[in-house]
Amino acid sequence: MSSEVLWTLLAGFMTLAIFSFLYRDNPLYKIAEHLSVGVSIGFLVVTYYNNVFKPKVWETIFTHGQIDYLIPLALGLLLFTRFFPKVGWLSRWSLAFYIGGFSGLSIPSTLEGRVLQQTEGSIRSLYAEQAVGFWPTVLQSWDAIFLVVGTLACLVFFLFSVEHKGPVGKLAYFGRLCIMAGFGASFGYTVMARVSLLIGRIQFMTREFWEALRAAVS
Amino acid sequence: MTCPAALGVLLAAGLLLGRPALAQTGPPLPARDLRVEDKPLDAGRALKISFRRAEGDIAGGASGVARYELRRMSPGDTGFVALRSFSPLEHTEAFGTDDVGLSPSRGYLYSVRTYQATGDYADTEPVGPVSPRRQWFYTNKVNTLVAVILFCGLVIAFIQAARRGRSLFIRRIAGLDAIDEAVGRCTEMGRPTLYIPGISTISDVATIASLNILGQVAKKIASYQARILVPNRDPIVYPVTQDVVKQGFLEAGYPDQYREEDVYYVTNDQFAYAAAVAGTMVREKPGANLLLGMFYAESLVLAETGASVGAIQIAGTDAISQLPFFVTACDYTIIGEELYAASSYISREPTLLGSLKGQDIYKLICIILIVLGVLAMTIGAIAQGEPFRWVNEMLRVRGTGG
Amino acid sequence: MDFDRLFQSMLRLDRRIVYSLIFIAVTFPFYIAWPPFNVEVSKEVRSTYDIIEAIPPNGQPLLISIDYDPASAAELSPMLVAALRHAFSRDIRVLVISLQTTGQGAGIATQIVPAVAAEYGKKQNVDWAFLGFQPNPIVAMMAMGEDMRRAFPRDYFDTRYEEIPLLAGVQNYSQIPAVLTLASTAVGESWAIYPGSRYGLTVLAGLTAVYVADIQPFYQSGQIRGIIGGLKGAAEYEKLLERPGDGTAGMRSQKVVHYTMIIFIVLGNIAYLWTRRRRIA
Amino acid sequence: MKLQIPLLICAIAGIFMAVQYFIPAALPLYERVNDYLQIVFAFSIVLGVASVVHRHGGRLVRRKKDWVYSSLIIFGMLLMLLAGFIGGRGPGTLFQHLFNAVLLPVQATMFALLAFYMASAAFRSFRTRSLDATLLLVAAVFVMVGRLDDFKSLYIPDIARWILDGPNLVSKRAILLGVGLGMASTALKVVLGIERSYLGSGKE
Repeated sequence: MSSEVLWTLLAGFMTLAIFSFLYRDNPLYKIAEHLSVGVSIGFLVVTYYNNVFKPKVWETIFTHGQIDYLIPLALGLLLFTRFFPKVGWLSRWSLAFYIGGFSGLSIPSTLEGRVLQQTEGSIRSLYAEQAVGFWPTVLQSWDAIFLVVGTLACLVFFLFSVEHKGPVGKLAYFGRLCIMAGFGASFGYTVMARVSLLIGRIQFMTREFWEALRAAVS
Repeated sequence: MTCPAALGVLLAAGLLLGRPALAQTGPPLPARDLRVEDKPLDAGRALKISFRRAEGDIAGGASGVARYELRRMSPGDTGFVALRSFSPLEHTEAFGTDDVGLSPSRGYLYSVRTYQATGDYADTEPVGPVSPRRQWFYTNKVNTLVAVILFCGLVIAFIQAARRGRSLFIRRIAGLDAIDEAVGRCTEMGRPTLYIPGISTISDVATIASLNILGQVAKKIASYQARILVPNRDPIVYPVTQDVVKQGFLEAGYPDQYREEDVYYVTNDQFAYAAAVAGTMVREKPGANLLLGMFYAESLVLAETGASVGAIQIAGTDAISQLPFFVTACDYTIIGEELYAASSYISREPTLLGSLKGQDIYKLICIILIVLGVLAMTIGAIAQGEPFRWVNEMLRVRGTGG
Repeated sequence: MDFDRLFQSMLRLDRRIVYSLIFIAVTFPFYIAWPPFNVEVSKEVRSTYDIIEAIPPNGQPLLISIDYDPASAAELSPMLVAALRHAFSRDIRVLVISLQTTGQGAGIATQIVPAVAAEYGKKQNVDWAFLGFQPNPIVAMMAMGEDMRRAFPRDYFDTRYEEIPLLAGVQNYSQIPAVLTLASTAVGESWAIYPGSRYGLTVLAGLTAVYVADIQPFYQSGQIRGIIGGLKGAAEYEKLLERPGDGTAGMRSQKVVHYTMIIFIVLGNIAYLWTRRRRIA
Repeated sequence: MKLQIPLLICAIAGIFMAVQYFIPAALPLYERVNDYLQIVFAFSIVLGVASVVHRHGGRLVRRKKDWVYSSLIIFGMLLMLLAGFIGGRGPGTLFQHLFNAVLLPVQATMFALLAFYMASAAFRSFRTRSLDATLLLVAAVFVMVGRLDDFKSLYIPDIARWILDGPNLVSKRAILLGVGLGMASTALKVVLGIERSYLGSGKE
C-alpha cells in the first residue's frame, strides 16, 4: 500500500468525521476537530517563523544590520510581559501600537473606499435613453428612480439621532424592506455555490477515497 | 560565384520568402523614441520608460529582431547594465516599463539595444541622466482629504458639544436591547454566555467595535456572577479580550469571579476554529451566543449550531455577505453600522453618543450630495449637453497610483 | 385527519430529516438521470465551443491550463472533461499544463487527462501531453510567449521537451490556436492580460460561478473570447457535445436541492399559518 | 503612566498612518511600519500557543474531562512543528501531507456543511411573520428559481435579476456607506483616546 493511499484514507476519515457532526457530537468529530486545531496551530507557527520572523526580524537585524527593526522586536517581546502579572501592563504598549496603527489607516481608507465611492456610485441620471435589462423602456426611468429612492431610504434607516416616525419613519421602513429583500436575494444566490462545494466533497468520497479504500483492501 | 551574384541570389531568395529574410540582411536598427520620465505620485523610487520598435520591425515579430534590451547606467556604474528584455513577438507597437527600486534625486542613464538573431546589435542614444522625484501629496486624493477633515471635524465638534452637556436623542436598536435580556435569561438558566468577537484581526475596525461591546457585556455578566466564554481566533485580539473581560469583572466588583481559562485562543484557521467553536457550543450549551464583529463563510456554521442547542442568538456584523445568514439563523441581528453605534448605545456615555450625531450629520451631507448629483445628472441627460458633468467629475474618487 | 398535530410536528421537524433529504437531493442525480435538466446555451459557452470546434484535427494542439485546486474541482473538472472529450472526439491534439501555485492542479491533471484520453484511444505525447506545473503563473506565461521549452524543459513525467512528438512544431504561442484556462483565481485574468493582449493568443476561460462576474469585462473587450461559467456552463457545454456528464448531473443536483428547499419553505409556512390561525381563533 | 503611554503610542501610530495616506513620499516609511505591525503579530502567536498549551496541557496533566482530545491538539501541534522545522515545507514533505490530509479536508467539509445549514435555516425561519420577513422569503425563493433559469415564461429569471440588481444593490450600498462612517468614527475615537475599552479601561 503506497503512502499516497494512506494519506487519502486519512483525508477521507477527516471528511466523514466532520460530516458525522450533522447527526450529533461524537468522538469521531472530536478527534477531527482537535487534530485539525492542533495541526493548524503548528502550521501557523511554522509559516510565520519562515515568512515573517526569519526574513523580517532575524535577517534584517543580524544580516542586513537594519537597527530600526529592534523597535518591533522590542514591541513583540513586550507582549511576553503578560506572562508576569506584575509587569503585564507593559504589553499594552505593543497592543496600542498595533491598534492605533490600523485604526489610523482605516480613517482615510474607509472614507474613500466605502463612503465616497458609494456616494459617487449612487449618482446616476434618472432619465434612461435606452432599454437595458428587465424593464421595458417606459419603465426604465422608474427603475432608476427606484435605485435612488431605495438608496436614500436605506440610508435614512441607518440614521440614529432621528426618531423613526412620520415621513422619516415611512422612508426608513421602506429602507428596511429593501434591505430584507436584498438579504433574501443574496441568500438565494449563495445556495448554488454551497451545493457545488458539497458535490465536490461527495465526489471526493465516492471517487478518490473509494479508490484508495479499494486499493487498501486488495 | 562572384560576390554580387551571390548577393543577387540571396536577395531573390529573400523576396521569395518574404520580409523576414530580407530584414535579416540589413544591419540592425536602433529602437525609436526612447523616453524616460519621473513616475508621478510616488516616493521617488521609479522612472517610467517607453520606446517604440525599430524601423521595419512589426508587432508580432518575424522581422529579424531577436529582442530589445533595456540598459541602465546608475551613478557610480562604469558602463551600461542590462535590465530586462522585451520580445518582438509581443503584439504591441510600443514597449513600456517602470524601473523601480531607484533612489530619489540621483541621475540614471538609459539606452535600448536591438539584438538580431545573428548577435549583431544597435544601441539608441543614451537618454538622461534622469532622476526620480518624490511627491508630497497625492493630488488625486483631494476629495478624500476634504472628506476626512470634514468628517473628523464633525465628529469632534459633536463630542465636544456632548461633553458640555447637550442631550442627544438616539433611536432604539432592537438587537442591542436584546443583549441585556439574553444575558439575563442565560444566567437564570445557569448557563454560560458565549461571546465571539468576530474572526478577524484588529485591523478590521469591526473587531474594535466588538471589543467595546464586550466590555459592557462582561460587566453585566460579572454583576450576575455568571460565566462568559470568549474563544479567540486572532492572537492579537486574544490578549485584548482578556484585558477587557477582566476589567469588566473588576468594574462590576467581582474580580475574583474572572476565570482566565474562559477567555482563550483557539486557532487561526477559519474552519478549524469554526469546528472547535461548534464543538464548544454543543458541549457547553451556552444560553446565549453573541456573535459580534467580522465574519466570513463560517458565520452560518456558528449560527446554525448555536440555534440547534437552543441558545438565544444575537449577531452583529458589517460583513454584507454574511448578514443574510445571520438574519435567517439568529434571533436578533445588528446590521452594519448599528454595530459601531453599539458601544455608545449601551454605555450611554455622552462623549460616545456625540460621535453618533456627527456620523448622522455626515450621512445627511451624503444624502444631499446624492440628491443634488442625481438632479444635475438628470438635467444634463435630458438637455443632452450635460451641463452639469462637472458635478459628477468633482465627486469622482480616484484610486491610488496614476 | 388531525392537521393540528401534523402541522405542529412539522414545525418541530428534526433538522436531521432536513439534512438527510438535502443529502439525497444532492447525491441521487449522479446515479439516476433525473430530473431532466434543460439548459439554454449562452453565447459565451457557444463561442468557446465554436473556437475549439474550428481547430484543425491532428494539427497544432489546443492548450489547456489547469489553474484550479481540488476545492473548485466540483465546478471546474466537468468543464475539463467536456473540453477534452470535445477535442479528442474531433482528433484535436491537446497540450496540458497547470499554473496552480501549490501543484495540486497537476494532481488533477494526472487523474483526469489520461482517463479521458483512454476513452478515445489517444496516445500520450502524440495526441496529448502534460508538461507539468509552474508555481509562478505570470512568469511562466511570459516565458511561454518566447519559448515553451524555457518554461517547461521537461514534461511532468520527466520526458525531455524535444522527445515529445506532439511538440515538434510548437515553439511559442504563435503555434497555439487557443488556450482554455480553468481557473478559480485571478490566473484567468492574467491569461487575458499577458498571453491574450501581449501575444495575441486566443484565450478561453472556464471559471467558477463566483468568479465569472469579475472577468465579464474581459469578454466584453474581446480579451477573452469565450467563457464557461460554473456548473451551469459545464452543463451547457455538455449539451453542445450531446454528451451529459458531471456538469449536467451537478445541475440536476442543484435543481433538486433548490426545489427541495423551496418545498420545505412552503410547507413550513403552511404549517405556520395554520397553527397561527388556530391560535388566533 | 500605565494608561498615558499606551494612549500616546496609539495616537502617534494612528495619526502617522492616517496622514501618510496622502503623501507619496512617505511610502518607504509606511512599508516599514507595516513590517513592524506584521512582526508584532508574529510575536503574538506565541501568546496564542501559550494559551493553547496552558488550556489543553493543563487538562492533560490533571486528567480532566476530555483530556484525550486535548492531548490530540498538543500532539497535532508538535507533529506539525517537528515536520515543518525538521523536514521542511516543500512538496511531498510530511508537513505538506499533514496539511493536505488533515487541514484541507476539514476546511472543505466544514465549508460544505453550509449546504445543509442553509436548508435548515431557511426551513426554520423563512416564515411569513411580517412584511419584511415575507419579502426576505419571497426574494430568496425567486432568486433560487431564477438561478436555474426555470419559468422563463413567467419572467422569473428576469425578476430575480432585478431583485439582485435593485433592492440588493441598493441595500448593499447603504450598508457599505453607513459602515464606512461607523468604522471611521470608531477608528477616530480610538486614535484620539476617547474609546479606550480595548485597554481594559472604559472610563476616562
